Amino acid sequence: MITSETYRSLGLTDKEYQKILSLLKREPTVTELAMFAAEWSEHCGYVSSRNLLKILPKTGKYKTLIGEDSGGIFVDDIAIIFKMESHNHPSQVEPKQGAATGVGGIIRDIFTAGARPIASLNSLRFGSLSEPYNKYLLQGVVDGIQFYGNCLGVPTIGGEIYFDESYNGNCLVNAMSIGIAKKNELAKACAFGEGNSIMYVGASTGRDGIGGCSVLASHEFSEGDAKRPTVQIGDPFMEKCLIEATLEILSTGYVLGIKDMGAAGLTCAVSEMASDGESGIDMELCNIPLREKHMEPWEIMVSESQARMLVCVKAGKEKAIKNIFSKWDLNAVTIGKVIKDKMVRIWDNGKILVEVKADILTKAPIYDMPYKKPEYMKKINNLDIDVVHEPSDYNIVLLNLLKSPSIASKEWVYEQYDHMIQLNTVVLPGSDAAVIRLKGTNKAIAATTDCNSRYCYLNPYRGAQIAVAEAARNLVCSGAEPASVTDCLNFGNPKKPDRYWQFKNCVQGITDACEFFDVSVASGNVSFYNENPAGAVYPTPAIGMIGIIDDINKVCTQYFKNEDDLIILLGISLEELGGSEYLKLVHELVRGDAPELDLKMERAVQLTTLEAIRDGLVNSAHDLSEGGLAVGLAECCMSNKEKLIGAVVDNLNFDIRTDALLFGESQSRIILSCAEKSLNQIKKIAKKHKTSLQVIGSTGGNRFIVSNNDNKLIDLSLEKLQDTWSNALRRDIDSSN
Amino acid sequence: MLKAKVYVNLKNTVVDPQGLATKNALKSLNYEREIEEVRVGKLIDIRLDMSDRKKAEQMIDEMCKKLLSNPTIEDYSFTLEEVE
Amino acid sequence: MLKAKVYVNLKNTVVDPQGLATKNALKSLNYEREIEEVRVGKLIDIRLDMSDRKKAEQMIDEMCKKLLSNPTIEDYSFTLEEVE
Amino acid sequence: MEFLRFGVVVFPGSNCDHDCFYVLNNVLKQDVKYIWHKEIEVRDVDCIVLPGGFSYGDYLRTGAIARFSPIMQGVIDFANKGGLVIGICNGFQILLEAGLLPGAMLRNKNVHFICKHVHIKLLNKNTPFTNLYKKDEVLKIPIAHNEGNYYIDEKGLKTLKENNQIVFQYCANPNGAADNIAGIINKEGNVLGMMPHPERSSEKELGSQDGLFIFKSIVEWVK
Ligand SMILES: Nc1ncnc2c1ncn2[C@@H]1O[C@H](COP(=O)(O)OP(=O)(O)O)[C@@H](O)[C@H]1O
Ligand SMILES: [Mg+2]
Repeated sequence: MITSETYRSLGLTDKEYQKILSLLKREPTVTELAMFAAEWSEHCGYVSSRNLLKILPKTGKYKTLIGEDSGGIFVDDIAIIFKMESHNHPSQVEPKQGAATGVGGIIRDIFTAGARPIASLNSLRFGSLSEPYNKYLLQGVVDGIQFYGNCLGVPTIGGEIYFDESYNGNCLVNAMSIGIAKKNELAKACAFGEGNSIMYVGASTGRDGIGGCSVLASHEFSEGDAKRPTVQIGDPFMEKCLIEATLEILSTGYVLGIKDMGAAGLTCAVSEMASDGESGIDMELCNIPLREKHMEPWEIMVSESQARMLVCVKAGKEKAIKNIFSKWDLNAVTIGKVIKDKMVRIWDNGKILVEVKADILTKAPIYDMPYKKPEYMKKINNLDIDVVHEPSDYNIVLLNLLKSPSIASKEWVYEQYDHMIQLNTVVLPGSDAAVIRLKGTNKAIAATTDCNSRYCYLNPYRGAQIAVAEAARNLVCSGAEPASVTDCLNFGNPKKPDRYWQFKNCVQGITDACEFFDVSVASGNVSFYNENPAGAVYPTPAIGMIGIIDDINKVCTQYFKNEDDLIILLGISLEELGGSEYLKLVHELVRGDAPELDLKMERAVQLTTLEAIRDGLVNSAHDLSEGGLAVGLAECCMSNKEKLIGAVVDNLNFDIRTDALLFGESQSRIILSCAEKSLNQIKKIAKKHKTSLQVIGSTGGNRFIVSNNDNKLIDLSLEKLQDTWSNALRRDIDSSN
Repeated sequence: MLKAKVYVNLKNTVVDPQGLATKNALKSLNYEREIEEVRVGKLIDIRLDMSDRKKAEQMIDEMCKKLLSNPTIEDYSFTLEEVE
Repeated sequence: MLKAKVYVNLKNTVVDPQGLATKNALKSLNYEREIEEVRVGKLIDIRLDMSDRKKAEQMIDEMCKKLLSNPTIEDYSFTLEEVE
Repeated sequence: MEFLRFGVVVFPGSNCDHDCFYVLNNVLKQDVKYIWHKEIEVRDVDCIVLPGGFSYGDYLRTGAIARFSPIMQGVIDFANKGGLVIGICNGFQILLEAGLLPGAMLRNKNVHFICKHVHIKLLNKNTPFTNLYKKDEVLKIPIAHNEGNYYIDEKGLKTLKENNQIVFQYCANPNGAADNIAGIINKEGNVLGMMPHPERSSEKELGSQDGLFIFKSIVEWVK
C-alpha cells in the first residue's frame, strides 16, 4: 500500500499522485512510484520552467541542432556540441567532489552525443572571501575542476568567477563543455527497432544519490545508511576510459542510440530512450552490474552512480560492443531489448516490476507558476547620484578595484587548469575569450561565459540581455562572430512568485537579446532552489557563448602589443553608476538600475570591431565591463605578463562625473589599439556602422596615466598595477582570518 | 611533545576509485585470489608542542572536523602518543 | 579473513609539500603556537581472503615493496588483524 | 631510411598520446603508431614515446601502476638494447617508477597543478634528443603537472652531474625540483625524461616552436 506520506516525501503532490493512478488505472508498484517521482521532479521534468523555456530561440545565423541532452551548431561538415550545467548543491557541501562530478556529468553529455570533448569552461559564484568557508569552497571547487578536467585531458579554457554575499551558503558551480564531431557521426539518445539490444555500459551501480528516495526502504535504516551522502567521488580515470570506449563503439556503426545515466539514472535513460525512439524497452534487472549487496529494484532504478550509459545496439552486434569495452576494462552487458509496444517493462529475476507506457513517465506535468514583481526593487532601483561623494584619490580607488576578487586576475585559478592539452588553444585564458583552433581547417572557435548577476538583481530583464550582449562582445574582441548560446539559469525557489518573476524576466531578456543578435540557444539547464536563510541568490542566468573565427590568422587578444599605438574607445560613456563594482566597493551600495543597453548600438560597436580585426587593422581589442574604463585600460596594459605596456590617456574630454567616467559600467564599449596609419580606415568602418569613436590616448612607457581636461586623475607604475591585480586572489586565499 | 596520528578514510558507503585502481593493480600482480578489497585513505602525522593530553585531544578533534576531513564523505580517527 | 593496514610515509629526509601546506592551513586556523610539524602519508586498508597470518605478512610486505611504496622516497609499515 | 618509426605507448589514462601522435605525424611527417599497454613486446620502432597524462588516474602514486603494465617489460628490454625512449611528464614519472631513470617525483611545492609556459635551459646538447639545439639555449615550453618536484638524494645528484645527465634546468624553479631539474637522461644516453611538454611547443600558432627540435633531433640522430 502506498500512503500519502510516502508519495509526498518523494516530492509528488496529491494531484500528481491522482494523475498517476488515473493513468495507470491501478496503484503503482514501489519501483514505479520511485520512477514517476524521479521523472516528474523539477530536475528531470523541468515542471516549473518548461513553459517559459519554450520561448528561447531555436534558430539563428548558424544552423542549430537541439539534441535530446545537448545541442550545437553546424559549421561546414563539423558539428559543435556544447552545453552548460549546474552542480551547485553538491559543491556547497563537498566542493572538490561536487565540482569534479559536475564537470564529469557535463562532459558525458557531450560525448554521448558522439562528439569528442575539446574544451571546458565554467561559471562560478561564491560568497565573500572574508568568510573562511567561502575560501574553502573556492579552493575546493577549483581543485575539483582541475582534478577532473586535467585527468580527462580536456582543456579548461575559460570561465568567470564572482564573489558576492548573496551566495553565502549557496555557491554556484556551472560547468560548460564543448565537443566536436563530423556531422554524420552524431549519436541519438533514443532506442528503436524491435529486437535490438539494450546494453548497460560503464561503471557498476551502487546506492549513490538515492537520498530523496530512501523513504521507500522498507527496513529501518541502520546507522551508516541513514547518513548516506548524496555527494559522490569523481573518477576521471574511469570516465577517460569511457570516452575512448564510447567514441570507439560509435564509430562501428552498430550503435543506434546512446544515453548517459545522469539525474534519475536508469529510470531517466530507459524511459526517455524509449519515448524519444517511439518504442518500448523490455529489460531484466538481474544482469545489471552492482557494486553493493542487496540492492532493491527501486534503488537500482534511481541510483545516480557515475560513469554509466545505456546503449541501443543492432541485434547481433552485442559482442563487438562488449569487446571494445573489455579492452578498456569496462562493463558492457545486455540487459534488455527494444519492443514494439511503447512500454517500459522491467523484470527482476523473471518477476514483473514495472509496466508503464514510456511517455506517461516522460511527459511530466507542466505548471504555470504565479509571479510577482519583487518588493525590493522599488526600494533599491532609485539611486540619488548626488549623495554619492566623489573620492579624492582615484589611484587608490583603481587599486582597490583591481584588488577586488571579482575583478582581480584569475591567473591563480586558470594556472591550475590544463588549458593547453589537445594542442588547440590559440588564445589562452587571460583574454576576453579563449580561442581553440579546429585542426584540419582554417577555422577556430571562441568561447566565453558571462553574467553580471548584480545587474540581474537590479533589473532581471536587462541584466539578462546584458549577459548575452557582454558574452557576444567578448567573442567579438577575439575576432569571432557570435554564433550560439547555452545557458545555465540559477534561481531561488520557483514557488515563490517574486523569484519566479526574476526567472521569467531573465528568460525573456535572453530570448530578446539572442533574437536580436540572431544567435540560437542550443542547450541549457535550470537550477532552482538556490537559497540561503537570508533569501535567494542573485538571479544568475549564466550565459555560455561560442563564436566562430573563419580565418585563424585573424585572431585578436586584449592586451596592448606595441609602444606608440593609438588607443581608441568605441561606444559612449554615460553618467551611470547603478550596479557598478565601484558603487558596491567604495560606497557599499547595491542600488540603482542596471546600466543602459541599446542593442542597436551594441551591434554597431561589435560590427565595427569585428570588421577592423578582420581587416587586420587593430592590434588589440578589449571590452569594458566591471570596473569600467579605468580597469579595462589597466588590463590592456598588464594582462600580458611577458610584456607590460604603459598608456597615456589624455584625451577624454567627457562632460560627466569623474567617477562615472573612470569606473562607471556603461555597456557597448570596446577599447582598440592600432598603429597610427590604420586610424583612418578604422574611422571609416566606424562611420559606416554609425559607431561613436574617439582616440583617447596612446600606448607606451611604464606608467598608466589618465587625465581629463589636463587634470591628472590616475598615475601609477605598471609594476604596482600588475602586482596588485595579479596577486590579489592568491593573497586573499593565503591570508589568515 | 605529543604526536597525533590521524587516519582519514572515505566512508564505507562511498566508492573509492583510488582503492579500486589499486586493487586491480594488485590483482594483476598475481594476488588475484587473495585480495578482497582495497581502500586508500590519508595518514596525517602532527607533532604538537604541548603536553596537556586532554587539550591536545580536543584540539585534534577540532582540526579533523574543520580541515583534515569532510564529514560528508569521510570518517576520521586518531591516536595520541608522547614523543620527544 | 585478514585485514592489513598499511602505512606509507615520506622518509624523514624528504620534504613533504603537502604536509607543509596542511601545517600552514592549520596555523591559519589559529593553531599557530601548538603545531610543530605535519606530515601527510597514506593509509591503505587491504582485506585479504586468507587466514594464514605468516603467509599474509609475507605477501603484504611484497606488495609494499613492489607497488604500494616507492623506496626512494617512502617508508612503510603495516599491521594485520583478524576480521570477519 | 625515409621515415623514422615512432611508437607512442597508450596506457589507460594517457591523455597526451594524441598530441604526440599529431606532432610526430602531422607536423614532423614521420611514421607513428600507437602501442597499446597490454602488448608485451615493442616491435618495429626506432623510438618509444611515453606520453603525458594520468595513467591509471595517477592513483596511489604517479606512474606507479603503469609501471606494471605488460608493455613496460618490453620498454625496458628495448631501452636495455639501446633503443631511444623519451618520457614526457607522466612518461617521465613512469620511467622513474620503472627504474630506467634515477630519482622520484614529489608533489609540486605549492601543492597545486601548474599549467603555464616556462623557460628551461639546455645543459647537455650531446644527446640523441638535443643535438639540434645551440649550446646553453633557453627554450620556452609549457609545463602541466601536479608532481614535477624532482627528488634525488645528494649522492644521486652528484652522479647525475658528473655524468652530464641533467639535460634541462628550469630558469625559474616552478615546482621545487632539486637543482631546478626539468629533464634528465640515463647514463647510457638513450632514455630521456622531461616534465615540460615539447609537443605543446611545436607549432607557431601555439606560441612556441622550441620543443619541436627535440623530435627533430631524434630524427637527425637516427638517420
Ligand atoms: N573560473 C575560471 N576558469 C578559467 N578561467 C577563468 C575563470 N575565471 C576567469 N577566467 C579567465 O580570466 C579572464 C578574465 O575573466 P573575466 O574577468 O571574467 O573577463 P570578462 O570581464 O572579459 O568577461 C578570462 O580569460 C577568463 O576566461
Ligand atoms: Mg571581457
